[in-house]
Amino acid sequence: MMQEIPLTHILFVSTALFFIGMYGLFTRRNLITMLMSIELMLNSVNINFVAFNKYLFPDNLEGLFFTLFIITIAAAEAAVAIAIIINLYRSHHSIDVEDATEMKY
Amino acid sequence: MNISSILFYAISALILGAGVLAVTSVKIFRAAIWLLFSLIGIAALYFWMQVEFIAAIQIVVYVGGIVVLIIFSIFLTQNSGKEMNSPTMGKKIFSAMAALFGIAFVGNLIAQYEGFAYPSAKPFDPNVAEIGTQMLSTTSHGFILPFEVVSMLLLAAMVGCIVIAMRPKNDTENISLNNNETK
Amino acid sequence: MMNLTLLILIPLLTAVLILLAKGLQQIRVIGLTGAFAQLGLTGWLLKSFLAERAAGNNATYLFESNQTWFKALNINYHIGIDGIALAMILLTSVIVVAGILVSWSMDKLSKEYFFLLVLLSMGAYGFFISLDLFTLFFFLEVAVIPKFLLIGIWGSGDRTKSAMKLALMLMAGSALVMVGLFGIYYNIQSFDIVQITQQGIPVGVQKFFFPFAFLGFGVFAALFPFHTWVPDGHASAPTAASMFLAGISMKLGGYGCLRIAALMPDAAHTYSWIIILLATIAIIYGAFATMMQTDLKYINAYSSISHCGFVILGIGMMNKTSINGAVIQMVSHGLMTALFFAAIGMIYSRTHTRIVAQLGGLLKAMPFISTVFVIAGLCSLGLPGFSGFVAEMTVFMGSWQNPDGAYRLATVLSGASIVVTAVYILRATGRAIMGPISAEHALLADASWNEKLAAVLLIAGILLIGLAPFLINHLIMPSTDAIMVQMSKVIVAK
Amino acid sequence: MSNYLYILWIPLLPLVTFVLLGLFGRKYLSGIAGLLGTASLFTSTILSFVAAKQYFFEDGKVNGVFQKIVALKYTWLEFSPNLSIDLGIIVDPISVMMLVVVTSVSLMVHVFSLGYMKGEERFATYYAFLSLFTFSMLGLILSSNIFQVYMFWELVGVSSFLLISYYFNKPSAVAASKKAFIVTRFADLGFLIGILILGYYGGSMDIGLLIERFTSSSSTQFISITSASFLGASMLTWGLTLIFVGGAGKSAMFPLHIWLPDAMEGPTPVSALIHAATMVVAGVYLVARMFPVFSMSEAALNIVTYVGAASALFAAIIACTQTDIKRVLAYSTMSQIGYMMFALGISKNGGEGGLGYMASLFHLFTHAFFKSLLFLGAGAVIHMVHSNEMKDMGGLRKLMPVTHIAFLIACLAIAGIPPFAGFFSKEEILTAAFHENKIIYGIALFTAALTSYYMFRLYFNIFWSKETTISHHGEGPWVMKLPLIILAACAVGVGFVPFSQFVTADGKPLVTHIDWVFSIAPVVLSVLAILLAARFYKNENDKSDKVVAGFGGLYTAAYKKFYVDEVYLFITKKIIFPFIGQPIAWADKNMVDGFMQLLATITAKIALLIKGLQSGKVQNYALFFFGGVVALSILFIYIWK
Amino acid sequence: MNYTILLHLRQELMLAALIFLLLFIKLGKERSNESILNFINIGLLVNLGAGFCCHETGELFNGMFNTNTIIVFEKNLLNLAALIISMQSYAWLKNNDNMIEFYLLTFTSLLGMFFMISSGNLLMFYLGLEMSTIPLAAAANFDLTKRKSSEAAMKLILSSAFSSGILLLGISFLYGTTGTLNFSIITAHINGNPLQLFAFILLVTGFAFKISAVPFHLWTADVYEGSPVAVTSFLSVISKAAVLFTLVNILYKVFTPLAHTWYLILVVLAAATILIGNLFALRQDNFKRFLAFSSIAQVGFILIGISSSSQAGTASLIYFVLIYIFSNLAAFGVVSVVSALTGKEKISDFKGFYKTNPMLSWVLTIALFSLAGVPPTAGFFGKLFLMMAGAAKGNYGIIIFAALNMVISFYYYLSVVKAIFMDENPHPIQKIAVPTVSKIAMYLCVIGIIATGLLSMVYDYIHSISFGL
Repeated sequence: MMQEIPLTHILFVSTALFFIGMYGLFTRRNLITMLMSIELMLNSVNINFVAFNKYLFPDNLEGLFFTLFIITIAAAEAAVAIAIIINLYRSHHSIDVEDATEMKY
Repeated sequence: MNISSILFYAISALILGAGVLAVTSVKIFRAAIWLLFSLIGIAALYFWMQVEFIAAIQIVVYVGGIVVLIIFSIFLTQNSGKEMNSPTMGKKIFSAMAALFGIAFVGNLIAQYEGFAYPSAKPFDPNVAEIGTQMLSTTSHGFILPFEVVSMLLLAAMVGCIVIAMRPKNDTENISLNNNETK
Repeated sequence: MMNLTLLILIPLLTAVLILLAKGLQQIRVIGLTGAFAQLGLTGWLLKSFLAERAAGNNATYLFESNQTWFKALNINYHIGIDGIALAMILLTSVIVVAGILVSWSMDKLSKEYFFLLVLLSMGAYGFFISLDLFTLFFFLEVAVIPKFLLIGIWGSGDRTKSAMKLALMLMAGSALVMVGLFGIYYNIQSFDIVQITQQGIPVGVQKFFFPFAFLGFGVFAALFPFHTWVPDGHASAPTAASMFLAGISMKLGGYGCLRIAALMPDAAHTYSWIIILLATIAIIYGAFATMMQTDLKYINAYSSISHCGFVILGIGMMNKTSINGAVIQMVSHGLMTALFFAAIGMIYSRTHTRIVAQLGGLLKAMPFISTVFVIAGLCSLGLPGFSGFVAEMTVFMGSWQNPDGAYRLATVLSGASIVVTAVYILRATGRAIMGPISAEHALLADASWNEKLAAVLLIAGILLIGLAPFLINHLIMPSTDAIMVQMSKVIVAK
Repeated sequence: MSNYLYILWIPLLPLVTFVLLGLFGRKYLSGIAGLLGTASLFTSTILSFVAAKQYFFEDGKVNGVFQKIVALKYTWLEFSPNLSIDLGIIVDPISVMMLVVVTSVSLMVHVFSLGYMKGEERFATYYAFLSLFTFSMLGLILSSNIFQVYMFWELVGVSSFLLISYYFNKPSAVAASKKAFIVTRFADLGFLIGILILGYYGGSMDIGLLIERFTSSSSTQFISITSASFLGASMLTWGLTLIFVGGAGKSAMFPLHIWLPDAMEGPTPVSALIHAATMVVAGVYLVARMFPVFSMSEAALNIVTYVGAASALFAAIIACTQTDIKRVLAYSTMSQIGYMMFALGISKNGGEGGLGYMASLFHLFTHAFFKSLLFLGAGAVIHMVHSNEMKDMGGLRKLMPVTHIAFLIACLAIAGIPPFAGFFSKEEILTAAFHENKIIYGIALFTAALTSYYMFRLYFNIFWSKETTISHHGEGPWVMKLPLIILAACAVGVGFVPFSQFVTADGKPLVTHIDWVFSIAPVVLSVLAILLAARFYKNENDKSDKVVAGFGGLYTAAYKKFYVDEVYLFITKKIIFPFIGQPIAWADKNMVDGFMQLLATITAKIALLIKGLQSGKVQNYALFFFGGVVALSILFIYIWK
Repeated sequence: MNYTILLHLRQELMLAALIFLLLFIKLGKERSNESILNFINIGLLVNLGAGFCCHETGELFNGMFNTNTIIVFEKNLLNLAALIISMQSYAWLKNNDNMIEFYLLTFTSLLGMFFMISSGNLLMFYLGLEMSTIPLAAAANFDLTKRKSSEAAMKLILSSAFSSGILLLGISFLYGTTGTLNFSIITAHINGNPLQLFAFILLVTGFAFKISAVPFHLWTADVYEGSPVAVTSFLSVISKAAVLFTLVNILYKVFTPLAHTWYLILVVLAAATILIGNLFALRQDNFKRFLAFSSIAQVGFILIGISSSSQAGTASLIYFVLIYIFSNLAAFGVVSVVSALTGKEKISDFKGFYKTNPMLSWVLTIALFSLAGVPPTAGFFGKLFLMMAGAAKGNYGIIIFAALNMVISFYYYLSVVKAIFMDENPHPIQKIAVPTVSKIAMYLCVIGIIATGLLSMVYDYIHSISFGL
């Protein structure tokens, strides 16, 4: 049934999502929202993997497993990131990325 | 155009629409909620692709885990109703252009690639049992090694989070001492 | 048979012992002993070299020894000397002894000071005995950094800036050398000078890489316009470092240029007009710039640019006589300029000024030092009886053999520099050594034993070459013949 | 052919003296330095006379021709198989003659200095330098190789430098010595290039070989050097002219003469040695030495002639106006050397036409004695009055009878009054000039008259004029008087030496005779000039001032030495220093070094300029990251596929 | 059960065992930091020693894990570096409450690197990469109360998350166009169509980010500056080295069909990296920041070596990394001690350092000379061999460019030496009592710096086990 939707359409969606996430990363000044943007990017990649696996290489489940591991690592990454953000908030009393630019040049 | 297609486009619209709102909304809590919707949309897409296991994981980990974590941290660090500092207009436009360029660029590459036009005819049947077996298998297409490795990573991440997020003891003592002195 | 590695080991051992020593007295005694041991060794080397030659050993390089170093890259520790290298080694060992003698009372961080001096000399020895371009390059750079520290720590004036300028320019030079050497390596698959000479480098490769290697060494040899490290570097350096710098390390450049020209004769022939042009500019320009200097060290530094121009000129003219002249000029200039710097150092340590106008009549207070100064000056202006005459005349004579009008012009212009040399030497001498003496300088002491010994040693060298040039000619002639075999192939072919 | 190797000892003895006195003089030998120097030179002189006797009277002549004998040849520095500097000893008429002149005059000076320099602090050094000079000069004379000539030429220059600057704490002496050295060095550059030219085309540095090759018009060397030309003149002319430039520098020919008057700052005996008899005639000697080659180039000889004549006249005019007695003598020397030069210039190589050559060297020979006598006499006077200026002198004839007589003899000799030595040699020169070139003859005649005038102006000013105010304290020790007496005897006697029998261009004796009719004109002119000088200067009066006023500008110009010094000063101080030296020094500091600095500055500037890249904002980092991705993608997907 | 598994995995297993031991120690009763530190260092030493026995080629888990002589050697290098860092951080860790956690994190990171180097599959590669980064991001924040530390950690985690997003996109397209994650199969499916090229470029940028190649380097300086010195040295030496090893493995063995493309990419990146690294290093005053930019420039040189795609290229890379470990860690060691005991990290603070601390000054100077590539230090050989390897391609333009840049790099290295030896300072850093362990580590580094270059067998051995394209 889903064959009517070509693979490319799914890929377009994921690509769009990826760059939406990237846009968020570029523009959001709040660290947590930046993190959220990154999650969007990772999710778009997940879609890619699943779609490739399903459409092109159904012989084994490599793409699917990759997705699983990405999700796991994303969780770990998010956890560490949030811990760091919280710590940053303690010292800076702000989680605006523009406030954490002490080191430059 | 059948119902499946319509469903796909609807899901896609949800994912992208919620995604855009998640990265543009001026209130952080709303942004988190939009993110939640977007992630749910992705889960729906997985369902639509008939990879239910991944869809389930998506919901459990992302919706149930990460977004909750994010929301907690928002509560910890932020007045939820407050509007966030917005970036300069120039930056917005530039970033938007960059993103649009990226979409066009990558979309073009995808559209040009012939391989995507000819999907495999073989059936795709990722049942949970199969996934479970492969996950812990050492034979061909077994993922025991990554599984173990990722467990180590999770352990380390946990340790790291604890160390960082826990208020250092010395720090607290110092503060309380200071408080005593001021009294 | 003789193991040339000793030439590196003795300084190394000296350096280690200096690190272990305690107190200025021990350190300097060790340094001097090492330097004298090395001098003795080079003397013995000379003796055995001449004995070998007399016994009919006509190999280009004697005392060769070839050990694999980096096998995978075909880098070998290949050492051996010909007459030219031996002349340079002799020069180095004399200057090292003299340098250590004039630093006798260096009490600021003396351990480090003597250590670096010895390290620098080790680089020079290694450079001169290398027959492998990689080893050569290695030792070339070994000799750079001690200079930086010597000038920067113990120097005077704007020492850090001078040290930095010197180190950077020399490093830039060696970077160029490196590019040139890589070019050779990747077309011959070897760094071995002997092997490369046998195989010959393709002409296209020569033309591309010769400028790099030659200019790179040219920086060391103060080739115009890469000479600007010379004045500041020399002026800021402590006495012994100035002596080493002008007496040894500028010779590294000249020697390198010569080797490069011998390895790539086609390119050298093609570019010889540029080399000669630059050398002539250096000679004239250096001489006129010297004329305007007011500081004794600057005077000698600029005159070094002019004199080293003769080395390059001799190499650029590419005939046997001129190359002979270039080699003799290297030795001669090394001794002479070291002597000059020694004298200036002695004057400076007493009067605390090097400005010519603030000195005067020193001959009265310090006849020995003044005489040394005058002798150095006379040697510099090419007086017969001193080495400078022999060297410069040989270069002129060689250059003149090139019948091309432009080359003739270059020779005449370079010759004109001897007049300018006379002007600046006599101006400095007339002002600083002669004339009335100021009251505060009238009571200063003359040279101490170590200074006298250093000066006598250097003067002996100058006189030996100046009075008996056939000796050094005899030493280097077979080697220049070997170089000419390479070069004449090209010139005949053209 | 007999062995002349002992001649080697003639220069070597002074060298040994120099080394001994130079190394140990100050500390150990200061007491006997003078005696040591004199003794060694005495030996040399004896040897010279022995050599002269042997050469001229025993075995120098073969088949009626004096031979060029190379007594020693040692390859000292080999440039290439053909070209080398050989240290050699050449024995031929001029070298032997010069040996005698140099050793005798030097000996006289050595003896005289024993008295004159007594009590000097650097007495030993003085003798060391004197020995060095004598050595160099003798080496120059004996050179068989043209590069050897150049070497000793330079050594002569430096020893002259050392002697002139003997009073090193006198700034004027230092300046004079510098000037002498630099000017002659400049000329030596010409000499050097001349040598290079001749050596290149001649294929040798050996004087004998060069002469042999360049005098045979069929030799390949001669053809190649004459066929090669530069700026319209053949390389032969160029080479010889440049060699002559070297000679002109040492011999103080116009316009390279400016160092000579200043060089009088040196001790007076030194002037007698260097600036009268020996070094300054080296140029004449050089041209004579290379004369066969010179004779092959008309143009080069013409240059020699006219430069010589111009110098003779020019110097004589200036000499008339100077008030420093040593300067008068210096200009007189210059004038006399001009005589010798043009005599050479108008000569032919051998035969009757070679009279000029013979005359020139004869004049060199006689001049050496009376000019050194004049200088020593002047030295004695200066020793007495402690001044060089004429106005401080006068009436000294009673205080210094020996000096007075000797000086008078010398003046008569230089004025060419028979039977004094100068008469004979000058006569030969005038005869040669008369036959070859009337213009030169005119100049020579006029110069001869001027010579008599200024010499007697000097003589009267010193010994007559006003009465002395100086209290009597003797004429000096016998060591100062003896040389005066000997030299006076020579000034009288050497004119009778049958010079043309010994020294000629081609080695064949030349028969000459004095044409007494011809000599009337010059002698009468000289006598008239002497009388004029006597009228002006014998007693204190203001006649001379009136004449001076009559000459006006010319006098001032001559007094100011025709402003040649000023021209040189202008060229060096106003042109070379500010327009060559300073710009180069400036360019080195600001352009060449500045360029290196600029590279550093630009690098630092760029580094500063791009520091904004590292903005500290993590979003910008991501943007750059993305930019990098895009750039790489476009570059490698579409452009560099 | 086959014991070869244990053998092949011995380095990873030992490290994992150490991690668990530490966990137990943490959970157990309190012990003094010193004793634990000594225990850890001994453990690392044993681990290092274990690496040197029995090398053989093999693969496990169906090619997910490869091992061979050179991989074992590479891991040994990382072990060595870890040991040196651990010894040098003695002063800092001794009084640190979170010492054990620090080791837990760094060891996990090291373990991740091991898996990354050994990876035979994109998934393992990705996991290894993340595993080496995430714990370090946490460790970067270990100066918990310092503002700069948390800023650094934030920048590291966000940047690396972004970079891994890009990397994953690339991997996903690689997967999409080749149908496999397995390196041994991918090669056959590489055909260089635009999408694949794009995917490859994204993959390369992921690497470029980790090794801080320009323009993906911007995080480096800030993170190095803010992190504790131990973490900085870990980042600058170990994680960079590991990624470089992996990069060579992947480029040479997997993406062989694209050799020409990545050659050009590497050259472009190398040129930009050297230049920008140098230009920024010129102006730095913070020592760690300075070393960050200098290490960026060093990476540029390494890229030149890698671009040669020859055996000499690999050999010179590994050789250089070995030297780089010694030299950079010697420099960081001094900075670490000074920073831990005085809190001073500025280059200008080091003025007159020689007067008070001659030993440390010499160590630092020798290290800087080695970094600059001055003989007789090993850095000279390392840099020269890299460029010799690069020159073999015949691309002399980049060699000339690099040679000129070396001059700039001399300037800033010598500036530091100048500050130490030549500049006057009325208040120099006071005399520092260096802990014995750190001292040993420093001497080890200095010996390494001198010996690695002059003793040619080191290079010859590396060359003999290296591989080319």
